[in-house]
Amino acid sequence: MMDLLPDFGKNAAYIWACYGIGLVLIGGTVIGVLVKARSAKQSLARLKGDDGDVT
Amino acid sequence: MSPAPILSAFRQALSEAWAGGAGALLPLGFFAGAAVLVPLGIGTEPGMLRTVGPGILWVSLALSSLVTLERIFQADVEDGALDLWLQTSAPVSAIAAAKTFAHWLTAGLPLALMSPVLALMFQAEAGANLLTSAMIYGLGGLAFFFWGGVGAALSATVRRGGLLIALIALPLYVPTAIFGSLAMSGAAGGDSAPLLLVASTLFALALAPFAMAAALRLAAD
Amino acid sequence: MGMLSAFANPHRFLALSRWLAPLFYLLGAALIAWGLWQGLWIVPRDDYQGGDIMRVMFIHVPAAWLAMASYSAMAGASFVWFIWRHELADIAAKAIAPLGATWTALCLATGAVWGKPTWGTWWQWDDARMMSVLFLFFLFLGYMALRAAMDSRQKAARAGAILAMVGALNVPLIKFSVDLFTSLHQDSSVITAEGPKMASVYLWPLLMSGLGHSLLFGALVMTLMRAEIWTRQAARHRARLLAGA
Amino acid sequence: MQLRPRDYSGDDVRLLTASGLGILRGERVLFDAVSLEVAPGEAVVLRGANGAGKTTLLRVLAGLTRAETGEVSRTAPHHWVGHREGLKPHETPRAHLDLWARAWGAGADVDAILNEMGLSRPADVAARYLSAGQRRRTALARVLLDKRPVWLLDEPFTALDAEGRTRVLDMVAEHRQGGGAVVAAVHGEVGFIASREITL
Repeated sequence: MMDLLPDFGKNAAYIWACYGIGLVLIGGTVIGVLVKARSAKQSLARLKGDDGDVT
Repeated sequence: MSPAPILSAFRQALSEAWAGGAGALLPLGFFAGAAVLVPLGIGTEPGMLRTVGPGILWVSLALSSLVTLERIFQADVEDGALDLWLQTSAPVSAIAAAKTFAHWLTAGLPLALMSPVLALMFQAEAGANLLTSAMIYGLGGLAFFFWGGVGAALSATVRRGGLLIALIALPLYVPTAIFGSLAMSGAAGGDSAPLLLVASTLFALALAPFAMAAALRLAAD
Repeated sequence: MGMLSAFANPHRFLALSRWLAPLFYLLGAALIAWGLWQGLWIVPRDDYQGGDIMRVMFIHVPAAWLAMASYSAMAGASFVWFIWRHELADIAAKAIAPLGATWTALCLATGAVWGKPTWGTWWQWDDARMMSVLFLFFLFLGYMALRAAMDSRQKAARAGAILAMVGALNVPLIKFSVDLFTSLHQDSSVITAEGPKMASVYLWPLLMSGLGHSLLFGALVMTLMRAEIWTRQAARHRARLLAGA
Repeated sequence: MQLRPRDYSGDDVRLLTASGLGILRGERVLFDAVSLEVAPGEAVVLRGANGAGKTTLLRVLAGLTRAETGEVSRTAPHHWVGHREGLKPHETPRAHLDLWARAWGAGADVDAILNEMGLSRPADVAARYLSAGQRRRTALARVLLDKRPVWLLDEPFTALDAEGRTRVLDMVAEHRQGGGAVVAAVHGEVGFIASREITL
């Protein structure tokens, strides 16, 4: 499994750290945004009292 | 359009700034206090103080402008004077500029005039350069007050707006701080810095009043 | 034009973004993945750029590009709102701000990590790009804080638009002053990755990453805009219920 | 008191016209489709519970607040006395009236106005030491600095004693006789005979 990862020598930690930060920041944002949109849609649907017929 | 409302706004702001908050003493005290704290924090080695002195004074100047600006439009919102100023025959931008200029006169100019004293305390050589520096601080302070005025107008209706003003104004202070300190240090390649400082201050004087006017109309809405 | 008018109408926007946003998510993710695979596994290391560390550019440069582009987009939307008072433009500006701040933070963080092995320091005050992006980050923060402090959406829109436009007019001056500031110190920039002189072996993965990030960003903006439209519709509905209509 | 009768009098003259005004606060409709016309000599009283939008409507008429819908056309200059007086804490009534007389280019006799409003005694006391009623009187005194056909008054009687109320009533009556008009938001009993009441 580890063989699949390229060898970056002394800079490996820095490079993976960068992409790790990117994954956490972007992944977190995507999840946060989707959750927010979902809850907004649901609360509107609840308010309208029907089965979520909002485009 | 007559200039009478603009003059009146200037006069009122001047007397208000003077009456509320011990005149120029409060910002002066803040300016000096903030600057004097630094040697206590970083040590008193003369060579180092000479190097960091101008920068410390710039930071203190920026901070004291922010502190005095918090109330300049907020007070007008609270006591209802803003409603009256918005209904004169003069452009709101001119009124806002007059008020900001008055506050610079009472709180910004005294700081610039006192800067030679502080510069000497920071081991600067006595000489004509101190007067040049005072002029540069005065000019830079004017830009600080106008950009800070935009922040103050935008947060005029916000309770504890001071923090918001700082956050809004900080990035706008950058060019002035850079041109100002370059002009003062006389760094190689920084020959054009004094001119750039003048230009960026003029830019602030030209643009900020309109932003303040829009923000003040919003504050009254 | 058809596209523009579709974006100008909340209902048409909802209908359009309903399929456009998922498409952007998919395409964006695919392009980012391809760029990553190329950047990390395929392209050779560049010893003129500090060796393997230059592989960071496949995330750092797109982040820098989006930091600039998103502020411009936010200011543009603010301008459109200020002139035409179209609610959707305000919704767009509001949605762009937190996302722009995220990518700006990403640019700063990856720049710092890149800086450590290259300059030997996490933060290089002499690097004009890092400094400019830092101030851009502050502009985003101020914009969001100001909007949050206003007590109605109308006031938030007006205050935000004023600040975004003032900020946009200042960005060139800030950039110029920071460039001047740093040019007087030693030239320490390592990130010479952008520009046509770069070998095409790096250019393609970089371009695709940039496009992928932009598409993902666009998808997120659309989703946040949809959420905001629903939130406002709900508030309107609630107000109607309260009024007894 | 004659208010330039050539310009602002006659049956068909409107000093202030508003049509279809609507205001949103957030998503809440504060009021909708409010129209009114103000003719010389009229006194329009805005009524409504707290929070109904009286002050907001008055601010829209003054041009301070922007309405989401509708239009206001002001054919004559107006005086504004808001809920907040507009006095600075350090200002004395005399300084306040002097300042605004100068700002408006009005060559008024400030001493006489102070006297008329019963402010002779506290004329040189800073506003922060004045009572609420004295501050109110100072603000109302502004409308006497120069002659403007329309007075927009927000809660003019607040904090006034009986004598102060009478003074305001006299002022308003005289203003109306001279062809002026008043639009006032009033809570509680109306002191003057309104030619029209608008309930929000």
